[in-house]
Amino acid sequence: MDFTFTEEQVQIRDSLRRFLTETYTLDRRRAIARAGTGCDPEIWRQFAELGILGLGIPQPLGGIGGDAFDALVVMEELGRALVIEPYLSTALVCAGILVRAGSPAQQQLLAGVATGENRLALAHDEPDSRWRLDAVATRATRKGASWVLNGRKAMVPDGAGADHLVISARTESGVSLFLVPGASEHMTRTALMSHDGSSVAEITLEGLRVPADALIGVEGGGLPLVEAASHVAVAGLCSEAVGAMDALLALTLAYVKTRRQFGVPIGSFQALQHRMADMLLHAELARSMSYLASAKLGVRSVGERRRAISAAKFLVGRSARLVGQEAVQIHGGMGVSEELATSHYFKRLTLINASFGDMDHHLEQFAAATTAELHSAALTTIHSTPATRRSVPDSRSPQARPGR
Amino acid sequence: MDFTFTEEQVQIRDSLRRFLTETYTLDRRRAIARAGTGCDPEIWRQFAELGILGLGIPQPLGGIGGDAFDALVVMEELGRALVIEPYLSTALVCAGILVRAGSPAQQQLLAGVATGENRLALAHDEPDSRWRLDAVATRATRKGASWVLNGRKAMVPDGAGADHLVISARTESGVSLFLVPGASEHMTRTALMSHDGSSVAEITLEGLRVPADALIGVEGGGLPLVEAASHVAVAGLCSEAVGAMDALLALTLAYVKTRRQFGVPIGSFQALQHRMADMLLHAELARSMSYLASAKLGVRSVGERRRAISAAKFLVGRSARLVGQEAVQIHGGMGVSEELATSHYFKRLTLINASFGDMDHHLEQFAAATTAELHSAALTTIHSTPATRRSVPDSRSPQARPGR
Amino acid sequence: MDLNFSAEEERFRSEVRAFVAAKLPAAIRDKVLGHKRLEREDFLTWVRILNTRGWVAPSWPRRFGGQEWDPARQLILEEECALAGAPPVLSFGPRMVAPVIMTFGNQAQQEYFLPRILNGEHWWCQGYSEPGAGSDLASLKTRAERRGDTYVVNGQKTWTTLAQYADWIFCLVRTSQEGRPQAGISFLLIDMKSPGITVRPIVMLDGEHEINEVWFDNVEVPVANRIGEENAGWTYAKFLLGHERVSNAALGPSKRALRELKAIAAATPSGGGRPLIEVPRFRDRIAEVEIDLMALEVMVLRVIAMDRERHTPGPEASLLKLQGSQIQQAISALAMEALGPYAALHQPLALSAGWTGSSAGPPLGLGITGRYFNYRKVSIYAGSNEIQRNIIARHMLGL
Amino acid sequence: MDLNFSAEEERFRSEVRAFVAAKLPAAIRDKVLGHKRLEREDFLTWVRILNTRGWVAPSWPRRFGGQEWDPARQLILEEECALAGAPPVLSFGPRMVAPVIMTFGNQAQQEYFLPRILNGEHWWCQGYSEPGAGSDLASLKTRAERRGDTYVVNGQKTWTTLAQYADWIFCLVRTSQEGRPQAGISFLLIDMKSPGITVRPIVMLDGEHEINEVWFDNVEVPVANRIGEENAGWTYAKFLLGHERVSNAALGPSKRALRELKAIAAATPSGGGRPLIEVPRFRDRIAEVEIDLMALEVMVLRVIAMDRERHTPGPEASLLKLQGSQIQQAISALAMEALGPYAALHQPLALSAGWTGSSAGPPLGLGITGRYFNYRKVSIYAGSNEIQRNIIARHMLGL
Repeated sequence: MDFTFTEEQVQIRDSLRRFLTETYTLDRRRAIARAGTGCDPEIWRQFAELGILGLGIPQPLGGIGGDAFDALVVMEELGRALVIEPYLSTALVCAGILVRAGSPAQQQLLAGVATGENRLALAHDEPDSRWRLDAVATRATRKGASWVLNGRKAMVPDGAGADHLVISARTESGVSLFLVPGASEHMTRTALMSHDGSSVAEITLEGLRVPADALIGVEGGGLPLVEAASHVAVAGLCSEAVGAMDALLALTLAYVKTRRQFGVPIGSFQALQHRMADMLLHAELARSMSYLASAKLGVRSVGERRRAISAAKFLVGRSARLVGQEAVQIHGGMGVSEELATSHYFKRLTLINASFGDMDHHLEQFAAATTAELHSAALTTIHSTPATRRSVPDSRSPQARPGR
Repeated sequence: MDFTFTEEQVQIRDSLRRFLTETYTLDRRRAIARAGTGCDPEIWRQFAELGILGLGIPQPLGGIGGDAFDALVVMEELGRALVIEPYLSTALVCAGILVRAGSPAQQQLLAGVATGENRLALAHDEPDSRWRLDAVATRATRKGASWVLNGRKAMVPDGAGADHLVISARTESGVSLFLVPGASEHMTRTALMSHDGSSVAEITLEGLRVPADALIGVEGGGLPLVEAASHVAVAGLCSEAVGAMDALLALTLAYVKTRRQFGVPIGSFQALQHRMADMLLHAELARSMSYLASAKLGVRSVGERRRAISAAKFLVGRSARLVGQEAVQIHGGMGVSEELATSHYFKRLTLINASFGDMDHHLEQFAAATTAELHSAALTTIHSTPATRRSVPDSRSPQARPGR
Repeated sequence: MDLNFSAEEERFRSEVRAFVAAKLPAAIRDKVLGHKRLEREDFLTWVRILNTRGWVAPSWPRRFGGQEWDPARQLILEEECALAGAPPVLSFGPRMVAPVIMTFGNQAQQEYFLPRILNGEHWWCQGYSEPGAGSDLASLKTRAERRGDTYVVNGQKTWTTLAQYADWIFCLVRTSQEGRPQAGISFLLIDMKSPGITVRPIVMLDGEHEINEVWFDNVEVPVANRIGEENAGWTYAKFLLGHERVSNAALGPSKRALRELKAIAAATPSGGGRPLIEVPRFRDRIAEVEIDLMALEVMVLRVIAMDRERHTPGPEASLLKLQGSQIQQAISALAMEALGPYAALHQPLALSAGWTGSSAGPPLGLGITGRYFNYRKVSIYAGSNEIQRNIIARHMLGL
Repeated sequence: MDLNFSAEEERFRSEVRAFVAAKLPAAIRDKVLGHKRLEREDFLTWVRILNTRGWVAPSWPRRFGGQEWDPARQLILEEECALAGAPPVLSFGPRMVAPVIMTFGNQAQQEYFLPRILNGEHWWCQGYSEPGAGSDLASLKTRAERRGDTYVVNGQKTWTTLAQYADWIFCLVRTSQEGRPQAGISFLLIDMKSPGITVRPIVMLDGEHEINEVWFDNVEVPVANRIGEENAGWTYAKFLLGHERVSNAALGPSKRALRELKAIAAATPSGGGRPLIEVPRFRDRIAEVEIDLMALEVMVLRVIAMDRERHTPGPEASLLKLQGSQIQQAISALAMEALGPYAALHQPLALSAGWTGSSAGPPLGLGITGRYFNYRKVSIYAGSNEIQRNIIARHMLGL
């Protein structure tokens, strides 16, 4: 057991935090949101320079390699600074899919991801899928040496701005993934704004034709890849939420220590003190679960991974709601104005809950994954069976560090 | 609209409260509980004298008649005084069944109920029924001019002490009710203690033979009678809970005003003040719903009645849990001792929730009853349709006052 | 004990329903039900329509143009209007400043201002809160210096709802530094067109412009526009806060929101072939808030009855505000959750009246998340829920 | 970052598991798992068994008979014992008074008392709370007057857990009225067989006798039984309260209770042919508390790691106590709810060791509701949750 971060992780954290504190001000963020693209080229370039864009990519593929806790450190900082940029989508989720299953030709893109030249987006969810990974209605049919894709993809993070898309579609043997250039004929990408300032896209595929080598991995093998990617996304979102909660709690503390009412700082009111104690408790529970989620990303047992991921997303969502709502309430009128960062944290925390499955969704997933082990004699909560207790990094997973 | 009680109701309330305050002390209550019968003959005699035992029985049948709000007034006082005696079971639930559907011969018992000579108990629930009214596995088969009953009844309030039982059993045409003397051969009544000091019974029927005229109402017509009786019971329990919450809140207020810590009364701590404000809010919401439940007892529409009854039981259960738990917590060590009334109120409030359907049960019932009206254009919550808006007393209901 | 409205009241409900069905312009109704932005003229159009029946402020005394309705009728009117999708009649004029003018104003003030509230000529806004004086109102700093027949007002008010539309503002200002903070406050009526007034928008967390800062830079206000005595404004301010009872429960708006929530949940596929409204855990939560709304409705009726009996409003209004705001927030949260991933969509352009394009996402989704964000305000404004709990503890529990 | 126990620790877990499986008497295990009353001898038997392995207080320093375990090992031991149905090793001796004796006691006290804690010869109880001094401990009134080599103690302690079994009590007593209330307190070790001590049972809300009043009527206590300096007892008392960390989270007991809850819900018909555990709304609630327990476990490990790194316990223990007690209460409530109508059954006779009859109601139902009632205590004792929130606000938030 060891809850310390490595020296490298501390370095990443400190340099990223310094950069974001100096550069990523609330006004800069507002400007990025107003631009509607959800990504500032200058910020993105600096991300590349800081090395974080290559964190999910092994060195031989042009990245710098990194494990789940490196990603956790970065995501916490992005959450703390309310970063809009599609880091998670490109550098962890999509890069992870290509690292794991991309052909050598496809993996050539990854060097560009690390340098910031290429952005990738995962076009998987559909209008009626409501976070169910297997609800893919988009179809890909073989036409000679090509595939022809028809369907609709919904709420794709960075879907309009990405240079390449990973698109899921149902083929004869199941769900398959395709790597497609962002600017393709017979594909319409409509950029939409999210309440948190980021950009999402609705994508319509009407006879989009892609070559046979656009297939990622084997035909019908898409679902496990998407599930693994969604687990990476959830762990990342949990860490982001933890960073955001840290910052929001600090803002709220600073506010109650200076804001005076009836002649005293409002932080001296016991009713507020007790509620802020609960905010801290829930923020710390969330941190605990974000650690657990990242720790479990690499275990072999899918059931164990699902349990931890869904437990973390549920609990973090609950904490995020409590901490966000209470922070706004304690700020009073200032909390509902756009002027302070408070409301922006609140909104981002709210939307994290609606991203990659909300509390209800993950409670359902957790309960389903748990039912099976009902009759096991000695139930332990973190560790489901002795055989899977050690987190053995999967050599194919994006968390492995082949370069080190 | 009128939220005042009649002069008669105020009289009932005042005289009953005076009697209980003087007589039904916590020590007296302890003694009654210790005796294990759940009913003190002297108290019961006085109930008869106060006239409350005849409240659910029309004058021509030997009672004094009364409506749902008379019953509400009495139940609130019984709740306030933590009365163990099986008043609800005999005087409202079972008397109501006989008033509504009993044969003239069976109704002869009612005069004895009003005078306190006869106690009745409803033996309906079974070991696996979990409050579902239609889950009757006990069977009654015709044998010549008799019925033979076999089965098990569970958690029957006052089941061991009652002079007569109303037993439900499945016959060829559905669920039927039978009126059976308490001391019958081939029936075993095991008295058990409840955590609130009252007496419940497990009842085993092994070839219990009853004559044809033991049938209450028509064969197969038992379920609507049991449902109406359960609605009376729920409304009564809601009122009882409101009385208990009133008393518990008053106890807690008195405690925080006198108990000192760190040199000041603990009632001056804002965190406690805010929690007690919530206790009051929830107690008042419960009172509102207990009024609604009683008001709806007499409406013709079964759907409207079910909705109101389940809504009330759910909300009152939620209030009772919050008020009970908070009262104990605020009392600290004193709250978990048997010495103060606090813990007894808490226990009774807890068990009211488990009686005639808990929160989950009634939320399910409510949602089911509500789904149908989904597409109605203008939803109003209290009033489901204009046609059923006025509570028209059902002349067959125990709430009607034929004698006036 | 009788929880029903009288036959007379039920007839009145039908009358209101028919009136609103006939007279509410469809364009306005569609904006309200579709969560689109309402403009000044939308509110005022509806006020003028209501005024044809004397329904803008029917609870006013007859001598001021009212009909002396009791709160039950007022409740029925508000509820039916809300359910049908009418814009709210804002409280600032009819239910906030008007009772103050009626009770403490002079005849000239009554004759000038009251009719103009009824006919929609004057839009009022409220100048209570300041940057340093929210819940602790007595610490306000905006000051008015007397110069002959004129006050010169300097300072800043904030959180001023829809001040951008307002013709008049009623203000608490400091006219004396002596004594307790409450002692030196006066109550002024100020023409928003006065030189020296600047209205600066405060963008709210949903991106909308609903509240403002109002700055006063040597604004001259005739002494004739002072209500009652100088330095006695705290009394009038408290009187005003003691009003606003039934509306605080937000019964009508919450019923409309519940109806909408059910419609959204019924139209939302949950996977597995069932609409979301049939998924037990979601259905349970809708059921719980519906039950809460039933209880709140009975509470409102009880409080109306209590007030009627004792002829004066009691502290129970705080229970209504507290629970009413919690229900509003609960419903708005459920509606947002029902949208699932689409909760993230922000389409500010589609909220405008001029918008002709189609919005993305589910048909009933527009404005739902924005409302969730916006509704954080309901537990903060008009006396935060912390203040309400303080009032309950002090005035109902004696703590 | 590594959330796993080491291979060494996992081997140790297997060792504990095997030991408990082999050595825990079935009769005692059945009482624990069946919620039956435990008697003095049940606790002590298990202490003696543990002592054969040096596992009564293995975190003690070696020179006092301990093994200097770190908290992780202690956690594993406690968890495995709890899961297997062993009685708890009560804190009063090994984890409360012992650290005080080790740190502030003299050699004679250490040599006399410590071995007798390990071998189960001395059962300790805690004399802190008084009727007027619960959360506000410094206001205690029990006084000790010095007469030569003896203190004469008069007063009353209360909420004294299992004092009816105890051989010794450690007490805070007032030895001076001067200065701040904290300044005049001393820490005495008192033989429960001393003349003048009366133990009076306090029946708890579940009808059980677990706590007591302890009365002191001119009880003579040798000055040699005072810990450290006269009037310096407050320091020792606070030191003691700063201990008790991992156990406060109640991880092991809650895991056992969760396992039991699932067993009850799986055995309970819900109607419609499904067991209760498959009813979504009930299954959801079990899932939520299971997730809470996962988070609490990681929190415990984090706090252990923090303490290890800074070599001193921090205020995070309050988070563990707060959340640990809430989880205990949540699980006990769910288990009671699972029983449905049978939650009402009270069968005190069936809780006795001597009982040979069968109990009524569902097989796993015995003692479940009693535990729900009894567990209201866990948010009250050992520093109420209000006190914990005060500590968090002051020491972690700087408020």
